[in-house]
Amino acid sequence: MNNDTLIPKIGVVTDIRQDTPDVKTFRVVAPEGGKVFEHMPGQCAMLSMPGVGEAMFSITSSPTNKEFMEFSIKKCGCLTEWLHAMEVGQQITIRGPYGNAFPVEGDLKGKDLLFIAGGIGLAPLRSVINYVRDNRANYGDVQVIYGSRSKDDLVDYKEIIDEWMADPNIRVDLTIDNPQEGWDGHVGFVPNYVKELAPSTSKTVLVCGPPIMIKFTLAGLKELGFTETQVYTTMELRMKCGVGKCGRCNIGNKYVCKDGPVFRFDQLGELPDEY
Amino acid sequence: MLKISKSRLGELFDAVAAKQTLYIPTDREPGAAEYKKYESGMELTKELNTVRSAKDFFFPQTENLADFRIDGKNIEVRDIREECGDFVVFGVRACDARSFTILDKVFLCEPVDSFYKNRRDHGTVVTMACSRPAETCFCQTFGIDPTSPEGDAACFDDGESIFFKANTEKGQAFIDSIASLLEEGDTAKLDEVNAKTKEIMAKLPLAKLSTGNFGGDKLNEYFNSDKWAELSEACLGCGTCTFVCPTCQCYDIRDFNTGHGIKRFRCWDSCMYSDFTKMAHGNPRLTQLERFRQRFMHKLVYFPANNNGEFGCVGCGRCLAKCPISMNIVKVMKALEEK
Amino acid sequence: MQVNENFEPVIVAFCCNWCSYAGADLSGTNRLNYPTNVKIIRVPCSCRVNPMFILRAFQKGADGVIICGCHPGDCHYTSGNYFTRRRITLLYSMLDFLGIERNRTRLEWVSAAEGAKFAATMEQFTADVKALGPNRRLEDLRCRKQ
Amino acid sequence: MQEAMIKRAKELLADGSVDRVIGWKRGEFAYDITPAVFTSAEELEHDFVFDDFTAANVSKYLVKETAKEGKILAFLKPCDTYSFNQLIKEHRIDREKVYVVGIPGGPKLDIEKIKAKGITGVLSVKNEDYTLKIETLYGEETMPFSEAVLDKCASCKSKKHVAYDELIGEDGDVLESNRFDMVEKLENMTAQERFDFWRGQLSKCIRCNACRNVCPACTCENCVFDNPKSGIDNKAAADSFEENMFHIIRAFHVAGRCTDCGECSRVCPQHIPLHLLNRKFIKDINELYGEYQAGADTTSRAPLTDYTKDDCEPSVVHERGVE
Repeated sequence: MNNDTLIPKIGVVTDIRQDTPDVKTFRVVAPEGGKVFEHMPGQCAMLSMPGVGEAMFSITSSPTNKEFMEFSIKKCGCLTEWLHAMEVGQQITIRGPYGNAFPVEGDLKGKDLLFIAGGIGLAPLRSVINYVRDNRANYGDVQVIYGSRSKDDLVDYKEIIDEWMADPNIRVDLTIDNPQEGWDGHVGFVPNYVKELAPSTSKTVLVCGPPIMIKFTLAGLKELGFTETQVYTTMELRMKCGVGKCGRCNIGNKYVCKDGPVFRFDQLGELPDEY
Repeated sequence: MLKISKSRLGELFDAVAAKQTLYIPTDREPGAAEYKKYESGMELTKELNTVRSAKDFFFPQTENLADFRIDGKNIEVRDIREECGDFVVFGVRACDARSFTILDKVFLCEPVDSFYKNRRDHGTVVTMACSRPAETCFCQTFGIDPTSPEGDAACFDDGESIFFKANTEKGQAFIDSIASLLEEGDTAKLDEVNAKTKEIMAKLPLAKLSTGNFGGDKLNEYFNSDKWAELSEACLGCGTCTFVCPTCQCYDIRDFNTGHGIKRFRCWDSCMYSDFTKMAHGNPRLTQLERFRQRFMHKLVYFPANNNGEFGCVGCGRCLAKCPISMNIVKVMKALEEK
Repeated sequence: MQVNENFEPVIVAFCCNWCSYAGADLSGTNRLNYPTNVKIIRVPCSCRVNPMFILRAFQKGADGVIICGCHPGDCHYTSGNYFTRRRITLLYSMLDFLGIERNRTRLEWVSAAEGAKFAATMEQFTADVKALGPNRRLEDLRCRKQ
Repeated sequence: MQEAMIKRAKELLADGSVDRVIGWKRGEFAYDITPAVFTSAEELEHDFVFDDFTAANVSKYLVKETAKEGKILAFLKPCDTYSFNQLIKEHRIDREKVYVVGIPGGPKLDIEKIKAKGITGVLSVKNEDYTLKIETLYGEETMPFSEAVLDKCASCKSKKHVAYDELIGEDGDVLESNRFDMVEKLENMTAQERFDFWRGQLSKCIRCNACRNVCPACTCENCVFDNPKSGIDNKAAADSFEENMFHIIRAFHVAGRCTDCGECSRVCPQHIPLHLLNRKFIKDINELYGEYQAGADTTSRAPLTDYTKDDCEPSVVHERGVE
């Protein structure tokens, strides 16, 4: 019988990084080494610990990384608590890749890109940002606006400082919600910061973060003159199968696991407001 | 057409069961029929249809997807799939036969569900034309002709004999396998029976029900309808409609710790349940209104939107008969159509 | 009934922390023998035993379940075991109603001073369950040891 | 009766005594009646129905309804008033927000029993002197009223309203019922026979949760069977054990609180006689701890939250009936 996507493969956790007080990044490789499967930026995978639970997570590493996959996971439920408690060397099960991806080889090619992320919302965008950095010639101007509750809550802070900020080919603007000792950067919510920075409306925007942040960011972008067809986001709903069959992650007739998770705002606008 | 006298039906069943597993609808108790594995002497029910639909044969209520063994930090995944044995489901009604086409659209589209396909490949569906439709029947609303059911092979009952017609190669193979029991028969009486059934069909209380006002293009119109509050008001949030429905296909995946390993199960789930879309950080369908709306929008709008206008209902009438509070797709359609 | 001499039942004993568990301890310090089939689960009070615990024990492979608590009137929490008595009586009666063998379930009052009674009770209960054979009516086939 | 009820409801709506009315709404056929809330005279006039098929117990809806603003008029049959009282006792209903009009009880009809007689294509059902005249697509059929009565009505325990603000019609009495007959019959079987009986019944269960969701005693915000942390929240039984567990625990959780309204068996799509499990508990409670009727009052202590120092020991199970 052919492989069935519902029967998972084994992944070994080879590194665990504590990014923020409640976010850890897990590095996963196949038992024989290398990646368990290939993916495109924005796609997701089902991670599971049998007996504990199974859930969908976006793959935060770039496909250009040929050695491993990474997942940045916030502790918020049964499975994520278990994952946060595990040690390096632990095996988990993994299946995927699921969903569409950001159109990095399609509509985004040659465009000026603006990434806007809030908190753990950086996880799916990090994959795209690193993909773009590795294929820098294919894209125009690249700007990242990233904000979090505090300095400690900025996911992948080390990579942002050491690599992205050091990269002359992209611009990174960071902000935190409240003033904090040791922080001399911008203070304020992401949507307001976006308005302050007033990026050029020629850019294509990729936004991800808490629903409330997305809502206000979109409103802000519209005020600046952006249209819905310029803005992409990525969604998350409860999923069981990952292939559009178990029937729960739909928004209208679109399944987030299969038709998403990446949607353009004009596409989302045609769907009912149930997410 | 080839036929067999009804008095010899038992012989036919015995012959089929000698070669492969045969399931027939039989009476469990007065007024309640269910599919059972045929054993010699078992009689075909006189009920119009079974309480549970025939989807169980291809999409069972629970099934084991995989087993896991955990040893320290290591996990072993055991693929426990086995090639399914050949089987025949006899006496499926036209509505249920159509439901397989609908389930196929879900499970056989990429990526193919190998669990479903395995059973589908090995199962032969032998349908039975209806001659006594009930008041709850509305299969004609979905373009189904109960006097000429789909399925691999179709059977027709003229009161004295059962006639056989093949619709697919598998169906032809089934008829060939029992050919020695069949004889050529005259269908004049059968044509009369069918004509009479069609007369009844035209007189059914739900004969006028139409899907004309539904389909993929009605998404926002109906999603935002103010009828949902009233329609869902009495809904108990149970799964009766879902579980008796031949086309409901939502499922859940659960793990069970046996003490010496983990078994991963797939089981039916219902969008009517409060935890259907519950996540660690919230639930997009918080009240019964949203859950209720999802079920009917799925059948009447979302499914046709994704499947060239085909609806996710076959008009079998099970939910009409079984809903504890008698709320059902017919009432929903009629209410939504009222302007 | 045919008794399979090789069958060793799994007995789950829920023992209240204050009396029965101490009773079990005492039977140990007095070097009294009781069958190794008995797996003790300590609970703060016999009334902590949710009916679900009993069913789950059977599900996961127990052949008999016994609850031990302080004698009525001696409950560390004044009245816990009075509630236990009603609850467990009704539950056992229901299990009986569903056709589950009566001798698979028991409730005994064992005080901290009754080490001998604890050992004798376990001896007797294990023998009774052994006579019944493996639990088949209230087992979960998935949990059966292959 | 229906006319009198509509008239009274309209009066109470008109004079502002109540804002809403909960009752039953007409369906597509003669028998498919849905509990519904009415807010206007027109709606009542058009859709309100009270006939031989209005069996649904609407008291549980009052949990949701009394959480809303305003007062609601509830038409309660005698058996429904027991559930109502029990919910009051458990502080699930705000009594101040309900105006209860007691209405006569059954016996009500069970369409499934009519269909089990082989009568299909039912278009209308008329009761003429306790003979049912059933018009069908295939001609007219008749059957005795008594043979189509719901099980719960056939063993009615009481025609007395235990809670009401006003009555339409006469109040009745608590009845001598035969409701424990079947329980007794089962008790007198051997353990093997009982096991086979229940395995046969419970194996029909499809875990649709209709019994739980309709039950006026099952009002937990989050049921243990829906709680992932309980470890038993399986949606469908993968093993017969889970069927047993679900029904034992459900019956146990309502023991001493179940008023024997019979809704669980009425709504079961698979006709499992679930009420027998509840009645077994009721019978045991009556025999072992003294007669107790849940919902008969709003103040007494429930048998499982009470005890006496000389209660019987569980060994009583061994001393009764047949092993």
